[in-house]
Amino acid sequence: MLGEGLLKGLAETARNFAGSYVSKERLTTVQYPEERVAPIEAARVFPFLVYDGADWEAGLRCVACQICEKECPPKCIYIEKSKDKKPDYVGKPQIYPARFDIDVSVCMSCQICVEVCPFEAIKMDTEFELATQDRFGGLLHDRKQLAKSNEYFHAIHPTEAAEVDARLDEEKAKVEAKAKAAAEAAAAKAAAGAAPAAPPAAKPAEKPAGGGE
Amino acid sequence: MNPLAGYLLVAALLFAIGLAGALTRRNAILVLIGIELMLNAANLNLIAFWRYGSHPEALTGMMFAIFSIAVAAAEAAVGLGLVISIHRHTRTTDLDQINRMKG
Amino acid sequence: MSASETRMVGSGGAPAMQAEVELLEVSMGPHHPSTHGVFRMDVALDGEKVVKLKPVFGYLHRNHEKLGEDHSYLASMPYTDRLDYICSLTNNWAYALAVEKLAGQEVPERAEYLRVITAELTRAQNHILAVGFLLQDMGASGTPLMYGFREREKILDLFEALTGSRMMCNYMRFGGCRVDASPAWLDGARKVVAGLPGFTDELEALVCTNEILMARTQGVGILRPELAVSAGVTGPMLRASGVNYDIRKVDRYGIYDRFSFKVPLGDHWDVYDRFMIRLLELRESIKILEQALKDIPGGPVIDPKAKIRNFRPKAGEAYGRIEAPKGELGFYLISDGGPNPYRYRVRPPSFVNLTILEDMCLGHNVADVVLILGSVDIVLGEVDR
Amino acid sequence: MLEKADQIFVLLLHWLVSFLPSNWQHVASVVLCVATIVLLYPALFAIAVLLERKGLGRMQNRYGPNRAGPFGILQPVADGIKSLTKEDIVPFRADALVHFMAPLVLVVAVFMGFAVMPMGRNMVLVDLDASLLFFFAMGASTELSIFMAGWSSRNKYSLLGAMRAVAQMISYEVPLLLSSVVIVMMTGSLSLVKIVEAQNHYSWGLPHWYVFTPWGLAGFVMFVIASMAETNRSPFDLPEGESEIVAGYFTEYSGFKFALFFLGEYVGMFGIAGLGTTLFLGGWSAPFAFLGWVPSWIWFFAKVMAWICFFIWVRGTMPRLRQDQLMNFAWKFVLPMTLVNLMVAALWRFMGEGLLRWAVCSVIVVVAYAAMGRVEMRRGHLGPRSYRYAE
Amino acid sequence: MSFAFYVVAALTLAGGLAAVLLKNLVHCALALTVAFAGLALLFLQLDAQFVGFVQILVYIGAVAILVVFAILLTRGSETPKSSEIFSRTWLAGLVVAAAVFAVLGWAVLQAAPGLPYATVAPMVTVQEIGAALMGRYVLPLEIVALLLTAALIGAVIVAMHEKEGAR
Repeated sequence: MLGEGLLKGLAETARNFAGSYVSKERLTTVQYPEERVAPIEAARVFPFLVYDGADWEAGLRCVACQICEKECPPKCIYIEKSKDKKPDYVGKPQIYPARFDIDVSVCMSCQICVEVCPFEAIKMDTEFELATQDRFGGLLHDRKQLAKSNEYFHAIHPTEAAEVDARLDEEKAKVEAKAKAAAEAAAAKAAAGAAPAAPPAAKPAEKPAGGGE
Repeated sequence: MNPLAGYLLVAALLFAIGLAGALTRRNAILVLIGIELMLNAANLNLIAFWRYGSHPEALTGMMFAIFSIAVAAAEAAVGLGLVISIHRHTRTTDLDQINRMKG
Repeated sequence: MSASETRMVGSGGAPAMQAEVELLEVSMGPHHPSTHGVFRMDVALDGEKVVKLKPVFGYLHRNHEKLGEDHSYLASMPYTDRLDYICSLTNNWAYALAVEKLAGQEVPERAEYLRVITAELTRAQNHILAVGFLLQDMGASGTPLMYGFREREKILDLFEALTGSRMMCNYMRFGGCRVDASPAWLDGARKVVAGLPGFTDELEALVCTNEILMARTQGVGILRPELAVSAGVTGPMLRASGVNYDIRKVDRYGIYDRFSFKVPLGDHWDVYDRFMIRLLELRESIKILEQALKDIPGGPVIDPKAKIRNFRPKAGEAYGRIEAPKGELGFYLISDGGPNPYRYRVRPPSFVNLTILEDMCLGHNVADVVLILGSVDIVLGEVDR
Repeated sequence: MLEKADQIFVLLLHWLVSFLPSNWQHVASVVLCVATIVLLYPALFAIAVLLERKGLGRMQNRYGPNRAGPFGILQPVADGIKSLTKEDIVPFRADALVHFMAPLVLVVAVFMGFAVMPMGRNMVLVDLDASLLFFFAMGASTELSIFMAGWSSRNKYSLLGAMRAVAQMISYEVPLLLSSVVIVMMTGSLSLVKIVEAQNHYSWGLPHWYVFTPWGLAGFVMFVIASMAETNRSPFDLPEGESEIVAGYFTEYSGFKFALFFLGEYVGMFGIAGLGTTLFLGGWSAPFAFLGWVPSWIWFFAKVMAWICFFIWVRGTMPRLRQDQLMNFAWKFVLPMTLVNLMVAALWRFMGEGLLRWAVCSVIVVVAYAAMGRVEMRRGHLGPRSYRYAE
Repeated sequence: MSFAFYVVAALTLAGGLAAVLLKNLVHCALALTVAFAGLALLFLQLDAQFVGFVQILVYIGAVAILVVFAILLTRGSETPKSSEIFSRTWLAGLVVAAAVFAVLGWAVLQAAPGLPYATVAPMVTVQEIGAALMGRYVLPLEIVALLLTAALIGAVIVAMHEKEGAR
């Protein structure tokens, strides 16, 4: 009979209306500023620069190799290399970024920079409340704003951070072992001391930088 | 002034306005508007005579007015239908241009 | 008297009558509420009947193909998310498939399963949304759309847990997928998939036997199979016109030959068929998902030989296509051996499906135009690229 | 005491005007009544808008407005302030006078209808002999204001919307009138007060509302359908179908004038709901004899609000019809159905008491409805379909 | 004569005048509704409630809308050139109308002293009107019903879209 389908539809909306008072399933809205959804580990919003230790400037893992700048699809990363060098986490002297800016308004949160970074220096943040009143300067984050500690990285992406740390430790151990071997070799040779340790360590850093194009 | 005379005068004036509109305007729809005004003036007369007449309980004037309204509604429907139909044929509602019997 | 003169010459024939009728030219869009984005239709109306309809698009043109030729193969991947922004995962897959063909890469089995799972979840949420928006265009105050959103949120939550983003997933890589799905994620996916049939029943109870829906959609916007085939229409649109063509069955790309599913076909070729075909395909997708989530093997998710940096496929050309929720989505790539494609071309289903809009709309009401457009299920990001 | 509660507004009025000299009392009481109506219905309008937004929200699994005040109850206030402070835009080519007059005419016309509405025992502004006719006459004049709005805006969408609205309202006025005629046939009066009184008695504790008879039920269903169309409510809301013609006849209205249109539409809804309540649901009479002590005006407003809630429920569920289908539905289904109903009512009148007339009248109504519904579906070749699958 | 009468009469006449004088046809139609509304008020003043409401229902609710639709369907809502408003024989028409008014007015004023003065307002209920329509006036009622049906069918046929090949 005419109207049957309409009545069925009315019953369905009535069920949902009543259901919204009793079942969470039928009222899934989260009242945002007061309530928040549980943080999602895989979430990616905006990149940040990881640093080790307490001093952000000294601990930055970034060596300004500019791979991410080249690979970034919307080209939102601006890097200037430093003139001098500073020691990195294994103690080798490295170039560091004198300037490292990311434009929030251009970034599309694609995570390509994270994937291409050979130094585990750039990671994705889960912080999403990036709105500001200043649409130019406020949306251009410099390296101070971007730098976040490894502990923070552990807090937001525990699984990934653990993997990264394991990999770095492994590398560090390898480098140390190599340095030790070199030192032993040098000691055995009883010639010039720590000088040969630097070139082999610097090499892997430069190779991807050249090949990333 | 006598109230009945007042109503009658208003009706006469309205009738004259309607007549003038029907006779002087070019647009067929406006001619119909004029005719409607004339019919309404007649209705006003009927009701006024019913109200001030000697046998209001007989309802004659009111009945006339009711029938007149019904007829006027029918007239408007048919008249406007004709105007639309003519417009579809000749693309105009200007009566000075609709001067042929052939469609 | 010139008007009546023309009439005599035309002697009541159809063309003369047409020419004589004063048409009301209405520009629907680009900010019209029902055009699903920035899209414009120049509609000529006789009363409320459509006598001419000219689709105008390009308001969202973002130079996608040229950007693809300018960026490395990897850097184009997040851009494909933005083609059909409702279904980024299928876009990823089509692009990954083309590049894998070009580079001759193998995909591990687990990655193939994950691709099927994510693609079918994408299809499910796209069809939910398409049906919801169609009803929204019909003026259903958003109720079916909101139910659709409720269910789609669950799927999007899955996407976010897996890929890190709800809509711009950027998940697939050449030779596999970016990250592995945890057992917890797979359990969550099983739970969501188990809830989908219930939702489909609810939606069907809400609208499918609704007399108003039937009156509005049945017999409206008929797309004849011959026209559909000759215009290159694909996807649910084509199947609603009764043509049995599903690239999952035709190409058997990926591992689709392992799953048993059927292809629903329409016999009346109208908007109602397009609407129902989507709902039936949703049910078939659920079947595929159940099978895939049951059989998913272990193993790596990306070919260990796959390169992230410095990826240069050998010179040559390749066309990779998949059955995206909206139809055949293909990427055509020419490589000259460099880090960027020499030529990068997208075959977007929405764009091709939109070309027959006028043929479907002529003779119908303005209100039907909105419906027919809704039944095509376009996403302007894909149409304009 | 309960008697007092029932008549509280009447007594209040008498008490208030008793302070004035006797030759002013009549005028003062009229002014007070009009002022009450003019203030009461906008307040109800605010409540209804909130109810609609919250109710629709709940039907769609969301909260609805909940930011302004506790549970969002101050939302209408916020909306009101917003619309009052917005710039009033008149399109450059618009016909300024007509554009200005349209919302005023609408609001005046819809408020006039309440003059004859019995909102409780002894609570009617003027008890006209032909009050039903008066109500319909006022309802008819709202069409003109809608046309004025659409035409004067000089916007194609507005004009399309206005043409749609006027055609729709004219078409549904006929079934609306005809479905009320059965009531007039049974009561023998066009006076709404008399119609309510005719329904205000009980047998076995149940009321004699007209909706509880076969012809009354059929008339009620047709009245509900026609009233939805008459007030441009979903599923007949195509004059303002936003997915097709933006906002219909009030596309070019903003600020206060838009608010007036909105107000007019809702007050029109209250009017038609009040009329339907009066005609079919016993007006201010209680649904059960033992509830007779509850003040009559509470029943009236409760029934009107229930009616509004039903409208909201329907709006949350149904898609919208198309123009030609709407017209076909009016002329080929609702109108014949009301005509059949007229005959059924006549039959009822002349068959005399007994179960036989119940059976005969019910059968005629149901058979006519089913047959016409079938014809309606057949004509459009409508119906559920089955689909074939390819392996 | 009451003050209200003068106001309403002025309103009615102004509406009527505007309806025949204005340039824009839609304005004419709207002015016509003002005249109709004024007439309805005059009917109410004459204690003819029923006729007054019928006047509003039929004229404002139906005839005015019909006129407006006809104007829109004939694309008459654009303002015409001033030279095209009045017919070529407008002077003759005006003279005839003036003459008619003169005769009518003269007749009324002549008869005025003899006209019946304010009597007690007749109390006519709708029920009585209905009884009269169904009793004494049943034949005219049936004829009007036939006429309306004929007019309905006629108007539909006249205004119906000609189907292709129908002629």
